[in-house]
Order: sequence, then structure tokens, then C-alpha cells
Amino acid sequence: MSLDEFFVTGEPLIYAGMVAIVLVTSAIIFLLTYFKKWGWLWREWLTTVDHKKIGIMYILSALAMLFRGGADALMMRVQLAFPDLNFLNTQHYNEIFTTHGTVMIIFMAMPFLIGLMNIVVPLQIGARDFAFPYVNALSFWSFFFGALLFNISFVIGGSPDAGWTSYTPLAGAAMSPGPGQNFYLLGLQLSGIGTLATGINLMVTILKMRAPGMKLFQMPIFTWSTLVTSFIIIFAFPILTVALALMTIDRIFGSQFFTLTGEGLPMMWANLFWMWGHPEVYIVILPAFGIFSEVIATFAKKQLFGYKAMVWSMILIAALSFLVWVHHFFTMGAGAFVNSVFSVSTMLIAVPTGVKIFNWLGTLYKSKIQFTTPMLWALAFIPSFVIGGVTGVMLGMAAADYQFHNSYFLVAHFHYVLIAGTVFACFAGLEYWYPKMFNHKLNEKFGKLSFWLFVIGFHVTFFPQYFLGLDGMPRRIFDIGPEWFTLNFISTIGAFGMGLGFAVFVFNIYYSYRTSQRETTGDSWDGRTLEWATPTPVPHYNFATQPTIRGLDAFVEMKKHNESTFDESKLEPIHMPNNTGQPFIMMALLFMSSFALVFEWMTLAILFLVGVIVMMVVRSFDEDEGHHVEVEEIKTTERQLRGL
Amino acid sequence: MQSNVKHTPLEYQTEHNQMSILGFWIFLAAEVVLFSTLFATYAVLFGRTANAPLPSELFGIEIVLIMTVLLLTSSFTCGIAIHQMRHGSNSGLITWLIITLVLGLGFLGFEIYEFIHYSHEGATLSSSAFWSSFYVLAGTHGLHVTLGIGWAILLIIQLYKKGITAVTSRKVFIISLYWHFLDVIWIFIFTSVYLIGMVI
Amino acid sequence: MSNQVKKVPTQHIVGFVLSLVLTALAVWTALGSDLSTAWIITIIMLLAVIQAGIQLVMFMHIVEPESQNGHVPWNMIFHGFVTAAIVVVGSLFVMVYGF
Amino acid sequence: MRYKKILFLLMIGGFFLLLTGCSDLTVLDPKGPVGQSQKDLIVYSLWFMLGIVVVVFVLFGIMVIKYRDRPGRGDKNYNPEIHGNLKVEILWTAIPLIIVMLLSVPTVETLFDLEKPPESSNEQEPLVIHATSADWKWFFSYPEQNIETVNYLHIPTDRAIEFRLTSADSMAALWIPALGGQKYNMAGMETTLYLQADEEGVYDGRNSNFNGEGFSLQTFKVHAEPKEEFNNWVDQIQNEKPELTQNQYNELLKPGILGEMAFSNTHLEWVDHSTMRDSDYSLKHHLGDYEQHLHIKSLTEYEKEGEDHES
Ligand code: HEA
Ligand code: HEA
Ligand code: CUA
Ligand SMILES: [Cu+2]
Repeated sequence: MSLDEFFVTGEPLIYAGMVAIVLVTSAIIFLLTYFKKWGWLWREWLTTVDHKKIGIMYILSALAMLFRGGADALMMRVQLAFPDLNFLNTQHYNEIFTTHGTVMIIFMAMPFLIGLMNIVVPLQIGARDFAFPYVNALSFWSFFFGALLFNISFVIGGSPDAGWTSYTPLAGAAMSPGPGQNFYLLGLQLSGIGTLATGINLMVTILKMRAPGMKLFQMPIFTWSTLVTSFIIIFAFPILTVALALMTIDRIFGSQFFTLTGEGLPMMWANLFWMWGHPEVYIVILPAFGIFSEVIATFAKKQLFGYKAMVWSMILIAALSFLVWVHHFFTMGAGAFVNSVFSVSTMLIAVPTGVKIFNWLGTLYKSKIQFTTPMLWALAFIPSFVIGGVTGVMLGMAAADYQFHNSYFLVAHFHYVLIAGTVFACFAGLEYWYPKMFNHKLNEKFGKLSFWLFVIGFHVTFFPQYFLGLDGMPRRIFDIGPEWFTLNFISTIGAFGMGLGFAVFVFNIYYSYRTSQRETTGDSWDGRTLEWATPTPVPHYNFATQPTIRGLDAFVEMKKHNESTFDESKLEPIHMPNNTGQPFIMMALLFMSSFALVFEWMTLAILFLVGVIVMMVVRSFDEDEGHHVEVEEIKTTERQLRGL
Repeated sequence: MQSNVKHTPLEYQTEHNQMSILGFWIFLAAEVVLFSTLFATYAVLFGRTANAPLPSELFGIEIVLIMTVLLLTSSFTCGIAIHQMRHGSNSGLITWLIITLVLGLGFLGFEIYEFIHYSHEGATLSSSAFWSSFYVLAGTHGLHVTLGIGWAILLIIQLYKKGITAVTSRKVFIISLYWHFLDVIWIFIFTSVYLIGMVI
Repeated sequence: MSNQVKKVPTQHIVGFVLSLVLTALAVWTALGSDLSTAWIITIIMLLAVIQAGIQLVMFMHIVEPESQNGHVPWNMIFHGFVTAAIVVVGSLFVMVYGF
Repeated sequence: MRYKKILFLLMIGGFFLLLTGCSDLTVLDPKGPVGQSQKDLIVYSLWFMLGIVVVVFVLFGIMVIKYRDRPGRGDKNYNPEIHGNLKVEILWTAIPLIIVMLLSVPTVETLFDLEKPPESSNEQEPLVIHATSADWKWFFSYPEQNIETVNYLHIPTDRAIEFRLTSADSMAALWIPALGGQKYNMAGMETTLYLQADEEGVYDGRNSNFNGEGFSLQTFKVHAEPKEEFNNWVDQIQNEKPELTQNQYNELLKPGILGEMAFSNTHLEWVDHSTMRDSDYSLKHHLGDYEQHLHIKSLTEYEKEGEDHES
């Protein structure tokens, strides 16, 4: 393979991308070297097993991916703003919407939420860490390297270009030769391993590590949403694992699952993909529901309305999510009966979701609403998501979906749920828990500015798309017809509004770091759940003494009884795991193995795989038992943090 | 954190061990779904043999039955190994684990022989959708067995070195779960691939 | 298994014998009996499920008290099998029955 | 927070405003019974959705305005102890459930109807047209008339058209929004789609399922015309257009963009892509062609080219 085949060439935008990547990388390397931070980076971050730091790394990566996916989106919107524009050619456009969709869902939305779970869930249940901190680090690095693998396709080898759904036969070896599609398959596979491990990890953590006395139906609602989400992850991700593996074997080893030759059945890919894919969209919405519940209860200064109904509706949504996948290919021609079954099951999801919506409204009833920025996101979510949800139900009516399918009506639907649901929740959650993570709040003025820009931009971008869909504009076209010009143009303007909002958000992080007042208590918002019972910054062992739980909203109770998580009489040495570089190294090796497999360099791939196995053997013989934090150390830390 | 409850098997005595075992059970639940996806693919692609031989032409009961008995027996000996472990007999544990491994190797040997035989008859991974799904389903199980064998060897070394401790007993217990689980999967492969393949 | 460790692993032996018998029964049903194909498939799949249950209970000790009587394992494995059924039956329903 | 209220009023107002402009939107202005039944279903559901949206927005507006923490409100109307109310919870579970049932019934009915030719023309047999997608063009074969067109269609009005959909290579979907919804074209399979035009006119049709580089340009025009005109057109094609040979057909299958063409026979004579046997027909001939990028620029270039073909 010659070099110009290896590197993507011939596109000014890609050259610009390469230059940008080289510049940013060298800037980072320079800064790290200049400030002598390499050792710090390794000791404090790359080898950490602390759930709070891992969570922060997840969120930072997710923000970077939001930036990348957003830049993709803006490029698409520019191309679609005018008829016959030659900003992007068709090949490049195809690559961009593919990476946009994949990056946003797999490498932005999920890691963002998992990052928040990482930080918040152990704190909310009064635990000192995850059940398996080592595995947690492994999960993070598998996501990180998966994302890296996917993203380098931009400059090396060429990006996948068959849509985030990668339907066969288009995505098969015959019609998409070359490494692009392999990047998709292996990047997702690599990060999928980590997601599954995280699901198991969180489930065990929540089931086994709750503070004494905390019953399942006393858990904070975000923890509940995490538990339900883990459940979906555990049962849905293996399907993706297999689907990706089958296509990989098809492409690299010549099997015939989804091919047009050898009596393969391309639609089987669609079937498997959506068996995972539909639960996946609920994986990214349920934690969002959890975040909104926490934020709304906190800033309405009121207990969550219908807590039990909220929990059961999530469980019901999770169960139904496995029974509706066919609504993504109603038009495959499986017959009226099959479509009827899945049409009805799809619409049923509206019922438990509606219960949640009305319970949030119920929480606002007779409340005292404080309009902080996190609360604004949560409030904006309710009406916006309902629009997305009810149009989802319209898509669920299979006979009507024959007209909506593959049109911008669909594009509008899923951005309404994904952005008003997931992205708003990410912003709300980040701003809400920000003081817990970084010891200071985000500036409210800039926070509100970015909120209004983003939310108004959002509606301006996507509301017109419903009408474009009804006017027969299909998705994934790189060139609009003149009849669709006006609405598309409006949509593009809105997208830049969102971009501006995001830019203000990022600026706010810097600005607040410079100017915001540091937190003095750990309870920044007069919170209701245990994470606010720790001092800020949270010591690495989280709780000096584990509280005993008597009911829902544990911290409200504690405040009433004047209790704290630092009871000097009850201190004991705390067992904590040691840092380790193994997860990083193991996943780096797996990354290199996958990279070699992308280019089908088999020997190299096997060589690195052996390296991974060696690392596993090393781990098996590892006798690292962790260390104890002594009582004296706890005392000094806590006294200092609590200003005693 | 050692609790003093009597009769609690060693592998359950620390909280960490309990969590690991629970985590592994959950992992096995995920594995159920993983294999079910392969079964689903197999079932849907059944009959799509293109120009390759039909399964009923190639499948023979003798070898498959031998494989089944080998694996069932290894599951049994693995159970005995755990029994020995709970009696505190390290040498018994190691002996029965080794017997289990040998049986597992026997199973693998037959499986490899069988694959070679089928491909000589013209049914390879790439000859048709049906045969792709057959090889990947059976092969994934075989790969799991291989991994299990490698893993068990590591554990036997650790047992030699350290004897039965809270850590090693937990690891052995977990691998026993894994091994029995592979037996469960094989029962379904045996039934729905081979028996049904011979009937239809 | 109970908390006391018995000398003879009765449960394992019973489980082993049962699984051999069930296997033989399945082979006979498939190759020796002259039932219709649909019945054969139903019966041998049922036998497989029973045998899986035997492995879970008799060999994997899923319900022993130490695993909190297997509440979580049972729950997860059960839902694993439910999902498995959805995946297999669902795929056949959509991809084969549908056409 | 006054501007928030205004914003919502604007949004709701905007919604209605846009709705009134809807009669121009293709899907809501159908030209045949299939599209009409789908439009009816959409409009029916839209009323429910609007109702739901209005209810939620109004409740939301009330809560946000009434219960905001404004200076001087103190603890008036503030009750942090409320944690649920069985009656309203049942109410807001039951009503959506009823709505879902009300939506399901017509959906299922329409679904079954769509599998049959429209009733309004059931005194005639449907006209059968095989629509075969190939990267990135359409072959329309009229077996009864023994003609084939590329990238354009003529159909008689007031008669059901039975499209037999398949593909020579990648998966596509035939969509003529003015006449009704789409279905997939898949190699090795055949799906059936009934459409019918009641009004004369020229409608846009396209592949709506992404299938690679030429996707945006895989469009065609549908000329719906009275029976006599249609028959004349058929005669004209039969008499004036050349026969398609297998070699030429293989050449046309090559991935790329084509203008409009017509032939006085059909490719069904030598290949049926909807059978498993022929599902790899096109691939066998053009495997190597997928390795190059076409660097397609924009629609207009090809539209010009297409016009050249016609003239
Ligand atoms: C966060 C992600 C998310 C969420 C939450 C949803 C939620 C829903 N989605 Fe969506 N969907 C996607 C992400 C999501 N979706 C994506 C990414 C795609 C496209 C993928 C692709 O092709 O690339 C998609 C595509 C998609 C399709 C396929 C369309 C097609 O390809 O033709 C369908 C069809 O049924 C559908 C339906 C639904 C329904 C019924 C819900 C429901 O869960 C919504 C329920 C909510 C409400 C209904 C609102 C609140 C309820 C009330 C106020 C009560 C009263 C309401 C009623 C009685 C109606 N979605
Ligand atoms: C969580 C998921 C998520 C999110 C957040 C978004 C966010 C956005 N999406 Fe995306 N989208 C998807 C998931 C998502 N999308 C999926 C799954 C698809 C389907 C893909 C497929 O068909 O395969 C899709 C497809 C899709 C399309 C259809 C493409 C097509 O079919 O042809 C469009 C078109 O308008 C679009 C637009 C946008 C816009 C404008 C945003 C905005 O919200 C983005 C906001 C903008 C920013 C956050 C920008 C931040 C950056 C800067 C400020 C820097 C600017 C720098 C430079 C320009 C260098 N998206
Ligand atoms: Cu020993 Cu069971
Ligand atoms: Cu879905």
C-alpha cells in the first residue's frame, strides 16, 4: 500500500483537518513537556482507578466528540443551505453524516452519560468506588481507544460512508472496499466491550454497595435510571457485538452472512442492528430522564412526584424497548401482520413516557421554582421532548411511516428526542454536578446565554425539518432541490445558533475557572441526595463514614437530623484500590491490534493480540491488594475540607 | 473483611468475592444473549446453502455424540473439582481440574477434526450463508472452550503456588460457572444445530 | 447445595446421570422415533431447556444460600433467556414468517 | 420570565401557521387513493398530537409561571410534602392508553388495506411494473406491454399500479411521495407496492434509501396521464425504441448515473434480480467498479445531461 492510499488526499477540508490535528497534538505535547506534566498525567489520570477522575475523563472526551460531531453537523448544514452548492462533494458528505451520527450517539451521548454516572452514582448510594474499579478503568480506555480508532479514519485510510446504520450490502466488502467500513466495525467493537463491562460494573455496584439501610425503592432516581440502563446495556450490547463481528468476518474473512453472493441475507444485518439499536436509543434517554428528575426536584424544592411510578415507568420502557425494533424497517415488506404487531408495541411506549412527563409537571405543582441554568435545561426539555415524542408515535403508525420513513420528518424526530432529551440532560447534569467535580459553579450569566442560544437555535434548526419531510425531502442527500431552499436555509441558521451556544458554553468553562467563587460547603444547591453530603472536592475515598439511610432523599433527612458523613467516633481505616497502568496498556495494545485489522495486516494484528493476552495473564497473577487510608489521614483531610 | 460465619464456602467469604461472582453471573446472562444472536442468525439463514452440501448430508451423529458426552462429563468433573475445593483438598481440586481440561481438549480435538472434514466435503466458512453461520456459531463456542482451557491452566499454576485461598477459590469457582455455562450452550448447539439439522 | 459439605457429591452424580439420560432421549426422539418434524423439534428443544436448568441448579449452584438464594443470578439468567427467545423467535417472525 | 411565555405562544402560533400552509406539502397533498389514505391517517393522528402538545404546554406554562420563586411569594402555595396522587396518576395513564388504542385501530386497518390494490379501481386488473433499482438508476419493466424505461415512468390514471420491487445491487426504496409511501427494493427478494394516480401530472419519484455516492441523483419523473395517452405512449415506445440487448444491459448496470431511456423489450428476458440465483448478477459484472470514487458534484450537471438524452 502506497502512502497516498494510506493517507486521505485530495480534499482541502481534510488537509485542514490534518493540519489542525497535527497542530493541536503538538501543542498538547509541547505544553505537557514545557510544564513538566508528563509524570502528572500518567500518575494522576492515565493510571487512575478513581471513579470521579474516570468520569471526568469520560466527560472531557465526550465534549471533544460533541465538538467533532457538531463541526460535522455544521458542515452538512452549510452544504444543505443552498441548492447546488459545491461545498462538499457527495463522497465527503456521505462520510460526514456517517461519522456525525456515529460519533454523536456512540462516542458523545453514551460516554457523556456514563461519565456522569461514574461520578454521581457511587456518591449517591454512599459507596466508596465502583464494585470493580480496575474494570472501570478498562472500560474507559476501551471507549477512549475505540473513539480514537474511529476518529483517525478521518485522516488515515478514509472514513466510513454507509450511514451510522451501515446497512448491507452497501457496507459489505463488495460495495465498500477499503478500510473505511472496517474503522466503523472495529471502533464500535472496541468501545462496545467497555460499555458492556460498565453495564455489569454499575449493576453490581448499585446492587451490592449501597449504604446501609438504603432499600432499592429508596435509591435516588438517577441511580435507578442507571440501574435500568445497565440492564438494557447488558442485554442489548451482546447483540451489537455479534452483529459487528459477523460483518467483520464477512468483510475480512470472506463469510457470507450479509452478502448478495452465497445466498446471504443483507436485511439480517438491519434486523440485528435494530435489535440493539432501538434499546440503544433508550440507553441514551433513560439516564437523561434520571438527570432531569434530580434537577427538577432540587430546584423545585420539592420531593419528586410519583417516585414509584417514575421507577416503574422506566422499567416498563426498558422492557418494551426490546419489542419494537421492527419500526425502523416497516418498509421492508414483512407484511401487514408483522407491521401491526410492532406498530402497536411501539406506540405503547408513549404511555409510560407520558406518565413521566406528567409526574415532572406534578413535581412543579405547588413548588418553588428556582431558575438556575440546570433547571432551565430541564424545563426546556419538557415541551421540546414532547414534540419529539409525539412525532415518534406518528412514525410508529406503520402505514403513515411509509411516507415518513427516510425523510426529514424522521431526522427532525430523532433530533428532537436526542437533543432535547439527551443533550439538554448532559448540559443540565454537567452544570448541576459541576461544583461537585471542580469545586466551583459555572457562571450563570454565560450559562443562560448559552442556554438561550442553544435552545432557540435548536428549534429553529429542527422544527422546519418536519415540514421538509412532509414535502418529500429524503434524508442523506447531499444536494437539495430548489423547492426546499427556504426551510433548509432557516435550518442552517439555527444550527449556527446552536454552534454559538456551544461555543459560549465552552468559553464559560474557562471563564468560570478564572472567576467563579470556590465552594465552601459540599452542598452547592441545597441538594437532596447523598452526593451533596460529601465535602468538595470529594476526597478520593468519598465518605469518611458511611451514613445510615432512613428514607428517600437521604440527605434531606440527614440535614434534618444534623448528621454528617464525618463522624469522628466511627472512623475506620478505608480500603482503597491502587492505581495501575495495566488498563491503559492493555487497551492501547488492543487498539493497535484493531488498527492492524482495519488494514487487514494479519500478522501484526495477531502480534498485538498476543500482547493483550500477555497483559491478561499478568493481571491474573497480579497480587495487588490495594492499600488502606489510615484514620489519621482521614481526619486531617476531612477537617481541612470541612473547615473544622 | 473476613466474616466468621461458619460453613460459608471460602469463595463467598469476602464481600469482594461475592461481588465478583455476582458480576460473573451477570456476564453470563449477557453471554446468553450473545449466543442467542448467533442462534437467531443460524436459524434465519437455515437452508441458504447455495451450492454447498446440505447439513443433513454432512452431519453424523457419532462424532457429535462423543463430543457431547465428553463435554457433559467434563462439566461433571468440574463440579467434582469444586466439591473437592469445598472440602479443602487442593490436590483433589487440581486433579479433577486437570481431568476436566483433558476432556475439554478431547472435545476441541473432535471439533477441529469435524471442521476439517466438512471443509474437505466442500462446506467452508465462505461457501454459503448457512455454512458461515454454522462455523461462526460452533466456532464461537469452540473459542470459548479454548479460552476456558487457557484460563484454567493459569489457575492450576496459581493453585500449585498458593493453595486454596480466598482469591484462588473465587477464581476457580468462577471458572467452574463458565465451564458449566459452556455446557449449557453446547446442549443447545447439539439440539438445535445437529439434531434438528439431521431431522430436517 | 446445603451448607454442610457432604462426602459424596450426590447432587452432581444425579445431575450427570440425568443429563446423559436426557441427551439419549433427545437423540432417540430425533433419530429413532417416528414423530412428525414439528413435534420432534418441540420435544428436543424442551429437553434442552430442562437440561440447561439441571446444569444451572445442580452444577452451578445458582440457588445456594451463599449467592443470596440466587435472586440476582436467577433474575439475570431468566431475563437473558427471555431476551434470547425474543431475539430468536423475533428474528424468525420478521425475517422468515414475514416473507 | 414574560419572554418565555411569549416564546411559547409564538411557538404554538407558529405551529398552526405552518399547518395552514401544509396543503402545499407533497405528502399532505396526495394525488391518489394510497397517498390519500396515508394522509388521512396522518391528519387524524396530528389532531391527537396537537391536543397532547397543547395540554402539556398549557400545564407547563401554568406551573412555570404560577410556581416560580418570585420575590414576595414566600411559602404561599408551596407544599414540599406532596409525593403523589393516585387518582390523577391513573388518569394520566389511562388517557394516553386510550389514545394509543384510538391510533392503533386505523393504523392496522390502513396497513392491511395497503397490501391490496386500492378499491376505487378494482374493476380493472392492476398494471404490473417491475421497478428494479441499480446503482444509481431505475429500470421500469412493463411485462404486459413488453417495454422498459430507464429513469422515468408513464402510468395511466385511475388504475392501480402494482410495482414489483427489486434491486440489482444495493438496497433502495421506491418513493413517489405524491402518490404514496415507499417500500424497499432488495436484491434476491421481491416486494410489492400498490400506488395509483387519480390526477394527471408529473410527479417526482426517487430512491429514498441511501445507497452510496450517486444516491441523491437516483431520481425519476412519473408521468400520470389518461389511459389513451398512456396507450399511445406505449405504442410509440414499442415502435420507435430499440431493443435492449443483454450486453447493453450489463453495461447500463455499471455503477453510475444515467439519463432517461426506453426500450421495446424488457431485461426480465434474461435476468430476474429478485431471485436468489440472480441476486449477484450485477456484482459479478461490476465488482471492480466500486473501488473508484465518482466525485459527483451536483444535481444540475446531471439534469442538463438528462435533458440531452431526451432530446
Ligand atoms: C433518545 C432517543 C430516542 C427516543 C427517546 C425515541 C423515542 C421514540 N421513537 Fe424514535 N428514533 C430515534 C431516537 C429516539 N426515539 C432515532 C435516533 C431514530 C432514527 C435512527 C435512524 O434511522 O438513523 C428513531 C427513529 C424512530 C422510528 C423509525 C422511523 C423510520 O425509520 O421510519 C420510529 C417509528 O416508530 C420511532 C418511534 C419512537 C417512539 C414511538 C418513541 C417514544 O419513546 C416517544 C414517547 C414519548 C412521547 C409520546 C411524548 C410524551 C408522552 C405524552 C405526553 C403522553 C401522551 C402521548 C400519546 C398518547 C401519544 N423512532
Ligand atoms: C446525539 C445525537 C445527535 C446530535 C447531538 C446531533 C446534532 C446535530 N445534528 Fe444530527 N444526526 C444524528 C445524531 C445527532 N445529531 C444521527 C444519528 C444522524 C443520522 C446519521 C445518518 O444518517 O447516518 C444525524 C443526522 C443529521 C442530519 C441529516 C443528514 C442527512 O440525512 O443528510 C442533519 C442535517 O441537518 C443533522 C444536523 C445536526 C445539527 C445541526 C446538530 C446540532 O445540534 C449540532 C450543534 C452544533 C455544535 C455543538 C457545534 C459545535 C462546534 C463549533 C461551535 C465549532 C465550529 C467549528 C467548525 C465548523 C470547524 N444531523
Ligand atoms: Cu459439591 Cu455441589
Ligand atoms: Cu426505535
